[in-house]
Amino acid sequence: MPLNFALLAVLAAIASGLLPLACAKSNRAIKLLAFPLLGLAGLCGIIGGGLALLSGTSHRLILPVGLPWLHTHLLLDPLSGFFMVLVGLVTLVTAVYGPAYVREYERGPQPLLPLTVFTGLFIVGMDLVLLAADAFTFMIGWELMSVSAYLLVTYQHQHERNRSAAFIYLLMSHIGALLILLGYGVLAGFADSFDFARMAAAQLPLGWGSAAFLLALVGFGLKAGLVPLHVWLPEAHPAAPSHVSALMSGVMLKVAVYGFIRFTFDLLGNPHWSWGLIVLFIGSISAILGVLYALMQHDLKRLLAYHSVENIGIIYIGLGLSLIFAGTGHPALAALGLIAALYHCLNHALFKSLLFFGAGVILQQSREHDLEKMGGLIRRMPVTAGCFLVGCISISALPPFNGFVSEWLTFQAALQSSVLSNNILGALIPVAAAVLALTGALAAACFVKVFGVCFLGLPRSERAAAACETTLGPRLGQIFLALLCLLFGVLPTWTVAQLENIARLFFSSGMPEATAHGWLWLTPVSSEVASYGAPLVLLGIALAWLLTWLWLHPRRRRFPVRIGPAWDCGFGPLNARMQYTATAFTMPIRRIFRPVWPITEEHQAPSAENPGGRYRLRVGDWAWLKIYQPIGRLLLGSARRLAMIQGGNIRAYLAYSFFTLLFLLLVVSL
Amino acid sequence: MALTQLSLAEQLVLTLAALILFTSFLLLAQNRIVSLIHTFAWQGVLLFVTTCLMAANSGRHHLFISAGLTLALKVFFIPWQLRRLVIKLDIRRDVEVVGGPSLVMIAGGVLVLFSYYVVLPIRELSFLASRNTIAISLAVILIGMLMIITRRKAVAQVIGFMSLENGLFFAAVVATYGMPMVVELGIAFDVLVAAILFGIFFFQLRSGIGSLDVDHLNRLHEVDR
Amino acid sequence: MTALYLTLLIPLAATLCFAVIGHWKQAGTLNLLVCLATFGTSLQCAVEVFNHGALLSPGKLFYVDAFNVYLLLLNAFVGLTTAVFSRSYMAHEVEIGRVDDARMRLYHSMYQGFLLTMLVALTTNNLGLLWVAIEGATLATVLLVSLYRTPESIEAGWKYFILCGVGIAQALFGTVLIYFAAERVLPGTDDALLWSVLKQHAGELEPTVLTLAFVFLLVGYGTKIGLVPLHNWLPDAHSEGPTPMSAILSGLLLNIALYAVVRYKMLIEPALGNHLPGYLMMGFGMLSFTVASILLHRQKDVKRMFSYSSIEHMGLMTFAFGIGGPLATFGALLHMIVHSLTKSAIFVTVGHAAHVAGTQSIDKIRGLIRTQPAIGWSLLFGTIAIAGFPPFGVFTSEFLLFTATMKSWPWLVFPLLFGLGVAFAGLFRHLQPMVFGEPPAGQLPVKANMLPVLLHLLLVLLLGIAIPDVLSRWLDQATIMVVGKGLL
Amino acid sequence: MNGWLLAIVQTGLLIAAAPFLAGWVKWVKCRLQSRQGPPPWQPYRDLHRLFGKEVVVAAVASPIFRSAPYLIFSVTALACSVVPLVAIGLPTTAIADVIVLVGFFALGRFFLALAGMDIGTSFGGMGASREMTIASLAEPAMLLGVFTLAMTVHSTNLASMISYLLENPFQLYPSFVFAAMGMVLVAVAETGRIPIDNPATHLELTMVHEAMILEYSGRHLALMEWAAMLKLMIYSVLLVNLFCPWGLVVDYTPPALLQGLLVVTVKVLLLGTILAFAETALAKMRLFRVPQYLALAFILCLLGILSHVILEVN
Repeated sequence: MPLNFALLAVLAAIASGLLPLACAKSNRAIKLLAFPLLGLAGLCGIIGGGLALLSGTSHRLILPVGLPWLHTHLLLDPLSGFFMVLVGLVTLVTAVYGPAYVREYERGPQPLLPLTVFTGLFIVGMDLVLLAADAFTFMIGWELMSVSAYLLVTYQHQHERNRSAAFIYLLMSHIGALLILLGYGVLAGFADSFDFARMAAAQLPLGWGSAAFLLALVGFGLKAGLVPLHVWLPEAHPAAPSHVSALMSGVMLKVAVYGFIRFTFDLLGNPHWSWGLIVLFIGSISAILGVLYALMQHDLKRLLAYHSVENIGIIYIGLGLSLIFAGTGHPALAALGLIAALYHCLNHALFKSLLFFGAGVILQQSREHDLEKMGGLIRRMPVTAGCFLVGCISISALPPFNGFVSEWLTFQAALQSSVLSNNILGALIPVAAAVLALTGALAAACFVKVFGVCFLGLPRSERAAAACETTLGPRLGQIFLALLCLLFGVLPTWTVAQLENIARLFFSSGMPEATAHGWLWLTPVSSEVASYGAPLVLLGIALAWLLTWLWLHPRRRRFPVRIGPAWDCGFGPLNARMQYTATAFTMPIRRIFRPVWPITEEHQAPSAENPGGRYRLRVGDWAWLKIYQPIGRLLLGSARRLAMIQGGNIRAYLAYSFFTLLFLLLVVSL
Repeated sequence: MALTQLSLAEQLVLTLAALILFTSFLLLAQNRIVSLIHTFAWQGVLLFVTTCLMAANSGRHHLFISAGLTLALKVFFIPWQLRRLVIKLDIRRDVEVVGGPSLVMIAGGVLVLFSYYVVLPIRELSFLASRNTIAISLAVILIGMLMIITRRKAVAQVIGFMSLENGLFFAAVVATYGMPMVVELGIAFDVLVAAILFGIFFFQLRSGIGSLDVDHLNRLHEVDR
Repeated sequence: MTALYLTLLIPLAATLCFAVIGHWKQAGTLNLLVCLATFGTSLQCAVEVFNHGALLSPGKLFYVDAFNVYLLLLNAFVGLTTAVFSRSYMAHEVEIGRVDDARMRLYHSMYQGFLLTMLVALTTNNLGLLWVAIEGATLATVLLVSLYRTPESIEAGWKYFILCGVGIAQALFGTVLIYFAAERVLPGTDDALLWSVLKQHAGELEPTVLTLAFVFLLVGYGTKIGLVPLHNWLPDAHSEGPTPMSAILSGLLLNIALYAVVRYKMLIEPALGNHLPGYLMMGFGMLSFTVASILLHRQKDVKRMFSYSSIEHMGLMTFAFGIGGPLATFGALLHMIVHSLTKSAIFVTVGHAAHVAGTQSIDKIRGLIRTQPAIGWSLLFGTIAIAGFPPFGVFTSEFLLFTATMKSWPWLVFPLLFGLGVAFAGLFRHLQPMVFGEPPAGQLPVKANMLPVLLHLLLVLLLGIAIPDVLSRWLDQATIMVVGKGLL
Repeated sequence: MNGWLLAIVQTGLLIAAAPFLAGWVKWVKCRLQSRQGPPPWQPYRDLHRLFGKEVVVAAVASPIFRSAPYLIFSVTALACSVVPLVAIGLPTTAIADVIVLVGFFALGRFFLALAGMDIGTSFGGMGASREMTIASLAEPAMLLGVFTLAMTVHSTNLASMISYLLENPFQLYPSFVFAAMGMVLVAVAETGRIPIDNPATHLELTMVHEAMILEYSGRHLALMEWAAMLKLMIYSVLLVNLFCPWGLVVDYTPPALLQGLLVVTVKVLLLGTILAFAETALAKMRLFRVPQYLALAFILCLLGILSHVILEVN
């Protein structure tokens, strides 16, 4: 039954992608066909995946397509069900949000059709990855997802920037896919089959297992955006239409995480603790560098993209902890780490897509993507601002919203490192936790910047001043996600109980104590060790607020609020240029962590012809400068040297043939 | 086995083999186009004689047809056509530049040795001459290629190519008493078409590039210049 | 049997006819009809082979088995779809005055002649005739390469002619050596070059001669396959000739040459008792694959670029056949199909694109999707397919090759990966600006028939999603023939 | 039920006493500087005055500006309910462990910074920027300090931590020394005291906290100020009760509770006196010296962890 829903989701997504081809002429028809079907796909995905997750059962199906000796195996178990729900949720919101959002593109130079077609196929690809139970199907889904995403990123291909972003994305994604394929190859070498069930049953020696693990780490990491494999992310996300960015950042990265979990926890099995240490290390690096780079961005979507790097880092910290505990024989704690990571997947999917949807509205309404030109939007688009605020609070890991819960669980997992007999690990894990804490605090700083500069204060440009609230669809979509953010923040116990079904797939035990004290209390290890009563926190805040409000109510009547000009220490009338800019806001942090970024600053003192003076700041990316550019240069250089063999002289060509012949004759007669 | 134990016909074949190799060297050394064409024609004659000899000796009469084709194509038609073209394109006097004549000759000698070395492992079964004649024909082929590589004129390249084919024919005739008839005919047809195409190309080269010097064919390349 | 003869006779007759009437206005349509007839008969032929097993003609001159019949069908099919394209393409060329009547006669005649030689090469049982046919294919196309009589095209034609001529002469020497070896086993018969006979006596042939012969055959036919460092003619010839020619050169001729090498490998490897031919093929294949994928980055001419992609893929197939084993062979056979379908589709599209832009220079082709979406998207999807993205069939075959390499030569997977990545980057960095972006002012759509492209890409898509049972059994039979062991 | 009642009373007590602590510190400081100084209950008067004043809100202010004081006060008040003042084992302490407590502060700070930026004055932005910078360094140091304790006592619940320490009263943990030093440094930074920030200053370029609330007036300002005092109170109570938990009561009998209250009052006032001493002795730092200061705190807490792992685990 759940599998039927999942298949229905795939079919609906296919239909959403392909049916509009039949009515390519009418934008109205395209929208009427594509988006409802997309919504149906999302809904079916949620139902199917949700049923599988809640019931904790696995469902298999073999379709008679694919290779002659390897038919398409499909599997819906709680793990894939969970990710199916994620995909479904964001897809559903996209279907609500999309029709109004794409109206902008109807006036643009590109036809609408490719956007809807590839959005549909993109969802198909992701669902297929989640459902695949053999490497061939998996790779088909995987690459379908990559290519559709590529075509979505290039949708507005009139801008050169978008094209190069898409190119980098697809290139890295392709290399990642090849590495993943290689990883599956290693597994298949021992299982003698590409069927996941056989792979999972095969036992690998540690050396080969580690090789496969590393291949998977890099392969999936390229897609997930781990540092230093993240460089495509901040390029591609701003280039795509916003609802696609939401899908890419919110769900596609999660599908990569899914792949990694499936590969490492399920197919490889028996993890070695050193793998966990590697994952923990890379996750920590990604988290901290992701947020630090995000802080320096002032293109809104680019900033959000770097935050995706950060959040993927956090997820990998959880996974790393889980691997370490699993490798040292603590299944309950391993389950805790895994659940923390999965919970963060859920949360990130919700709040990051919420933020991207919000960014899309801002972009559409103000036609600005530069933070420095926004400001004061809260007064003209209150709903979007409110939802965006919820997203900001969630991503900054503040209680009682959802981001906090998963980080809290990760902390709890990290703090259990004292059970490890290996003291070095015991010392390193708290450091990773400290990095996580630093990340969270910096993220909060970053989102104060984003929200403050974008929504508060005075508008910094004409366009920002002219922006207005969006239509019903996008508003509903955002409100829905914002509510979910709150809901999953307030009901962690229920959520964790469901996620335990996934942990039980891989570890002998779930977390027996976690939900033992009722839905109010989340006690991951035991109630003595740590507890968090999320509903009570919300209740407490509300109660305190209410009491304060009631207490001050009489005074409010006596002294009504008087509206006046801003005081500003008496400096006289405010104007928008007096405000702190995004660049200025992060200046202290820039000074503190100076070597982290390659920064070029241009100062121009005020002069007669340029009375305002000028300051310009460019923040690059070391990974790009130090890793990718040299590789590119090396490749082109070797191509230039190799091109000598095509020098144009026919006698040289004949000489190649001649000497090849002589060489081969010599070889065979030796 | 000593040479004296062989039959006269076999001795003759060996002698002809040596002569053909000699003409190959002549081709390599020759630096006037008309002389090249003449030498090539003489090589064709030697091939013709060899074929006839093999035909008479083995009693495979279809080899006579092959010999006739050789005579017609290699001795008469191709040299005649080349000569006609050379006169028509007025390149009779073009002195061929051979890249370091003595060096090329030495290279030719090395190639002969190499050919012998390469065929040495072949197990001897019946006819003694076959292995050695294969060595000779391989040498002729390799020298033909060397000639193509070292000549800058298109005409000389064609002659090198044709002489290379002579080596092939020689191998086919001497080692295996010719190919099956249908193949022989096919090959002859191909050679004929090739010869005509060469002629067409000379004109195209002259009109399109303005020269028959193959080193001027360098528009299509991928090097940064 | 009749079907087979008809398959050969129809193009032969057409070759002769078109030499006279090839410049007629309806010649393009006629050409299409002839190809359709050929396709029909070859289909009939395939059905016969499928139902009754291998066909041997009474004179033992022709032999059709599972291995070549699927290539036969492929040839006829690609010939047909390219003829569809050729019709509109050459009409446009006539319109803009690039070719005159005489050249149209030559073109149509040689189009059929080329198809004929390739069909002969595929179906012949006689290894000598195989050589004759492949040489004939060179001769048929050489004047087409220089059809436009520009200095570049003449240069390309000459290079093609000389390099392939010299190369193929070496293959003839290899054939002579095979004959020499066979003569000792089967003295005095004319059957000594017949594949069907030789195959039965493979074990008795003299190994040293066969080794030498294989070297010559590999260098000879390898020149035609476009193996590095024998490949230099290939980009030139592909880029300068008329595009339909490039499509069938890339889609068919290279395959036929590879087919010839594989036939010899089938014969020689069991006789030698070692894996030397396989190693040589693997070496050449890997070298070609790597070099071509790197050189893709430096291309400025769009057809030249895709011809390098052909070298890359031929290298891959050669490598796979070299590995041997059922999985790799199955993959390589499948790759032959998907590559020639995809590549000819790409060349067809590129031909239209060049008409739109008025040039083949990558720098000048811009914004195709905007100007003419059908061409732009086709080019994009063709390239996506050829770069090995699922769900297109190229992925399936590459997946198999990859798996096979993992199994037998794990470390060679890394150059393979490297090459695939680099080749992808090379293709896409050039492709993107061509299909995307703003078109230059005044760029107008052209009349284009995208049916062949659509058909090819749909077929490739189908092969990526599910290999039909018929085809997989067929490929399996061919695999059994090549390596003696099947997969299914 | 008893517990819930006690918890509410305790929370109320904490909220009510917070201004006194702030006043006390100020008074001691003035005495130390040989000034008369306002009496320790002066903050109550100030608050009362502010509550009785008209509220002026800038025309450009958004709802965030108006709701921030309520939210910040509520969150801080909720934080008060989590902290064990006189008794441990109260039901409210289970709502949140110490990590959540840090989260509460972060939430308050988030809105404080947003409120600072709302009007669009440069001071507000400046204050917000500085506050978030300092917090982003202080928070991990704080958590690292907490982790040190948590790893020793195997819990992050404040009640469990304290009761563990009460049960093992005379064990000397080297890691605690480091953690205590680090957390004191963090607490100073977080509560905006000298040498990080000066609660008394109104010199624009040196302000952090004050810069953010410049635009507030009337009851809004009162709530903001009160919340800041609460924060000081919470940190003080937390420090004294974590590192010298003696006197906290486990059984809820009135005499014991009274005794506990007395002890904790003395402890907190003592801490306030020390703070006043320190503030008198130290000068305010330049903003860009603060990272070094907080790095020191971070290193101390890290040393705490390492010494725990190396010296105390076996």
